[in-house]
Amino acid sequence: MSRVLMLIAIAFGNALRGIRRASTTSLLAVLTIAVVLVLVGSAALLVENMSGLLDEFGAELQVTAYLEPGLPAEAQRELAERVGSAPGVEAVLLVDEAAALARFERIAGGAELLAGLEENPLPASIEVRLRADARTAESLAVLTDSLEGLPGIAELAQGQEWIEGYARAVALARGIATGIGIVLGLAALLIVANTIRLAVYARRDELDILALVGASRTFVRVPFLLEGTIQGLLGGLVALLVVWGAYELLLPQVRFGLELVLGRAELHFFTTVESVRLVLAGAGLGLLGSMTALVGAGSET
Amino acid sequence: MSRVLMLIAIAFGNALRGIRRASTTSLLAVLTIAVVLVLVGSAALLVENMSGLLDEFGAELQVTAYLEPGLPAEAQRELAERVGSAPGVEAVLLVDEAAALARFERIAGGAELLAGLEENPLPASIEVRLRADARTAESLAVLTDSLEGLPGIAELAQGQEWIEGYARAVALARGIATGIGIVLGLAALLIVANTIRLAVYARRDELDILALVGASRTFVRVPFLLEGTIQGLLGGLVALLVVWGAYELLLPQVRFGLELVLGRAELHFFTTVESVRLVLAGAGLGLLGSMTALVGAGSET
Amino acid sequence: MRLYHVSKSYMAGQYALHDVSLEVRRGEFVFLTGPSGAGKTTLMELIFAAEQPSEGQILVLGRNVARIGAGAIPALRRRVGVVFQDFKLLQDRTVEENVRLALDVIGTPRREARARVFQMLKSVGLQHRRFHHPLSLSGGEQQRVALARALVNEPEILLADEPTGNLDPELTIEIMDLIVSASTRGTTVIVATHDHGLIDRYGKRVLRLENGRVVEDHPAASSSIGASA
Amino acid sequence: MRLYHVSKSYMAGQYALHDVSLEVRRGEFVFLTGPSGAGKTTLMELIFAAEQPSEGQILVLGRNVARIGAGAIPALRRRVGVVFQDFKLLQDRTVEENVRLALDVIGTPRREARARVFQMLKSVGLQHRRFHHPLSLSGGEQQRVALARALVNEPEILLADEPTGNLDPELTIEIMDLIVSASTRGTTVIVATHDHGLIDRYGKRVLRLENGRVVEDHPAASSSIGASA
Ligand SMILES: Nc1ncnc2c1ncn2[C@@H]1O[C@H](COP(=O)(O)OP(=O)(O)OP(=O)(O)O)[C@@H](O)[C@H]1O
Ligand SMILES: Nc1ncnc2c1ncn2[C@@H]1O[C@H](COP(=O)(O)OP(=O)(O)OP(=O)(O)O)[C@@H](O)[C@H]1O
Ligand SMILES: [Mg+2]
Ligand SMILES: [Mg+2]
Repeated sequence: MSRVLMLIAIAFGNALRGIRRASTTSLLAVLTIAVVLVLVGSAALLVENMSGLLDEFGAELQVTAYLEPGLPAEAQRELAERVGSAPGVEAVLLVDEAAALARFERIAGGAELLAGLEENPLPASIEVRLRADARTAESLAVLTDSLEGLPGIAELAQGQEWIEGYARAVALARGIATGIGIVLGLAALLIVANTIRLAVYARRDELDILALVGASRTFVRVPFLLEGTIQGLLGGLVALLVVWGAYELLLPQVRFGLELVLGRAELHFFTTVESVRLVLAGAGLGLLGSMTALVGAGSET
Repeated sequence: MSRVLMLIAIAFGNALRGIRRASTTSLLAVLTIAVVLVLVGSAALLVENMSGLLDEFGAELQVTAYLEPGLPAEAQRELAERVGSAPGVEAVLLVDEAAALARFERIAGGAELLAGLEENPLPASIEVRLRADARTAESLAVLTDSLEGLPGIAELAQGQEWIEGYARAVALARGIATGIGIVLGLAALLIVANTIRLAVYARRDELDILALVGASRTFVRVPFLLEGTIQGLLGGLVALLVVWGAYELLLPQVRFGLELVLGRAELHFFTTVESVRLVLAGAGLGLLGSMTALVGAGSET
Repeated sequence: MRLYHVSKSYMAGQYALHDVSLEVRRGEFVFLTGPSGAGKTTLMELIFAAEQPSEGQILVLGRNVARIGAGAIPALRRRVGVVFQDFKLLQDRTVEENVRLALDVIGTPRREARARVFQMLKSVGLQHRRFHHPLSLSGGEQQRVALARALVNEPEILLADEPTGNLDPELTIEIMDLIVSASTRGTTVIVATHDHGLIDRYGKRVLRLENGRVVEDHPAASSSIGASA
Repeated sequence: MRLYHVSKSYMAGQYALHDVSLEVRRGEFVFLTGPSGAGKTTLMELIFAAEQPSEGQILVLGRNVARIGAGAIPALRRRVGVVFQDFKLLQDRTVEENVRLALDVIGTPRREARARVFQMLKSVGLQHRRFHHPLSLSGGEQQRVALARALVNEPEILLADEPTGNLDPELTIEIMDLIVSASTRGTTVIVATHDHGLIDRYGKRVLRLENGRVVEDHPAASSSIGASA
């Protein structure tokens, strides 16, 4: 039992010594993992904030229910409440005839158009904002079905095309993000595996000599695996710091640019959980990388 | 003289032998460079096609010049021709009063709004499409100045906000692309330099022994630099093939997705010049990488 | 230790060892000699399972090395100490750590290991060098570190390939005495050497190889009988 | 070749060489001997500009090696052949390519180089091994390849560190004869060795080092006078 503990202690000692001594190879491996994870991290941050913006954008999509003319204000409010409790609805806004007129007059040329009319021709309406998960063609169909039956509603301006376009844009963005994720992930794994493999290759003597003095495969390999994991962890930490630094540095400019173009810019950094995940991804890459490196080295030993 | 030629021949021989013999390290280096360039290449392709789409989108931006009421058709046409020759103008479209009415009636609810009116209240207009290079706030100002002086034009709906928004979007996209380019380029250089450095490190004996038999720095270094360049070239070629393969494979889906969302999808692969540039970028990375690798190795020799 | 009709050929038609049969008893001391390229190192590599024989069977410590599985090799090697012709020291570890390797692989507690390593280094005269790295040692010093590593875990078999090739005559005697004393404590010893003075001095059994064949098997002056190792 | 009060210290207070002054004439043959760690290899490394002396001046082939610029070292080394104690062969090149290295660095045309390498390998008895890699050679064979590389470009100085440590007595004589014949053709030779039989046999000048100091400088039996190398 104490032999086993001793062997574990020796393995850890060897791993740490490996990192300290083979400083050139270790440093290069850590640096490469860090660079790779900076790419992965930036891409993740970009995609996440993009999808955040997409969400906000989607919040503007709405269904407008035009009400029958002459409906009393009381009935309009009741109707609005009922609509508010329909499936997929996030919020409703009641726009009565006067408000609709005021709005129309604010549109360029609108006032002139209506100048000749004695009576307000604009109907009251209820604007329905959809929940994020309900911004799909299917949910919309369910909603409109349930609204169409309500008395007092004259017509639904569904924005069907808009919603479908939006849903497709979201799907496309998600597809692109997934594609980038897969490509970057594979690239990261390949690069890290290659790097650790080269680092192990530079120390192939060590593998040989350990085998010659009767070290078991486990004794030889575990320190290298630990070393790779620790390198990955360090690389992940460095990457997190770099991405965070870049984020803090670039935030003002990017926010300014986005506000100009989109009118708003709710940007945010990784949450703690996401940050930890990035660092752990580094450790995982390091472990996987050193595993593949040793698979190759096995044939030579 | 023949000594020098001999030395050059030997350097080339050594470089090629280096690649053949140190097959493990070479293969890993080529692979890593290829992976890095696949990332760079994909990003470049994405950015290029994106900016193509942005261009097409920009083609829709236009300035509308409302004409004074009662202008005879003949005068309207003449005016349209004069506007067409103004600076920055790509094309003009004359929309007379009848066409404007027809358009308005097609908008939901438009027909009802106008139902009570006896006379068509809508003015004729000239829609001006801008050349790609004139879609900036400055060019627009020049254009509007020259248009405002023309007799017969009542008002300019400049689309100033739109144009500015578009110009900012283009600038933002270009900024993001540049940012991605810089980050990816630096990452590529770092990763490739690290990889080649590790590959050189794995063969540090060779550097030492060559120095011991009286090889000059040049004799030792040139083969390594050539080797790095050739590895980079090979990596670039592999990357080009992979990106091309992925492009051909994914083209149908992506085109379908884009057509759904944007209504059109003019996608294209790299031109020959751009392809060559990608491969040369690989060679350059390889050369730079091995140069930095040897700078580090120099201290040990 | 027994070899039955062992041959080793690295290239078709060329034998590094050819039909070698021999027996070495437990605790026996054997000098292996012969010209350069005769097959001395190859013979040791076969015993050590660093190479597989092309033909024949090899029995070492009760195991048939010719058919040993990769998983069983480490256990065998821990019972065999080896001094390689090119030392095979780890350049990025100190002398102490290099010697301790042989104890680390069997999980010896750190404190005990350090004490034993110190004693071992003392007996090869290098205790003052224990925190240095092999690269900063002279040829003869490296050779002694290699021997220390081979002996520190009191192996049942010691294979020493030219263990005094880089040592001066006085040190050679010291080191050989160390090896002989290990053998009197029961370790089976095979020493490859070109030094005829050494062979004459100790009067042990001498195996002479030439072109991969045993051409001479001269018994020890005072033969000690034991079981086959 | 002249050394003036040369000292080399790797660690403060400890001298690998201490106040060594000596002169070796052009074409002279010197045996360097002394116990393990005496400083023999260190002395050669200083002459070869692989290490810088801590104190003193070293004149080799008309150059002060103690103050030589990094750019001038390759030119010096091309005129000096060295056999290292650990051979320093490139594992990923064949025997022929290893030996040819010494000719490649001076830009010898390939055809001429191959012919000279073949002759050289023949004289150390390894022409049949020229397309093999060092790892597949025995210790003694590798040692001879290292010597072949050191001699192939007919250097003005040959530094051989234990060049026969892995050779059997017959081969040792053959190889030493080869070195001696290079010296009679004008090459200045320094051979470090522990083999007293060898020293006695050739009756050349003997320098004995102990703890970094020259404790004996025994002139050759038949002294040949020449200019300082
Ligand atoms: N890996 C190998 N591949 C091919 N040939 C080999 C290999 N190892 C050894 N040989 C050859 O087998 C023969 C015996 O080699 P070995 O190393 O056993 O000789 P040795 O008796 O130890 O010689 P030395 O005294 O010079 O060390 C030699 O001719 C050698 O070249
Ligand atoms: N790079 C170094 N760093 C520290 N000490 C060193 C270094 N190289 C040599 N020494 C020490 O200097 C002393 C002389 O070493 P050197 O290699 O010259 O001995 P040597 O006479 O060649 O011995 P041997 O016959 O064993 O090869 C030794 O004690 C050695 O440990
Ligand atoms: Mg041998
Ligand atoms: Mg020495």
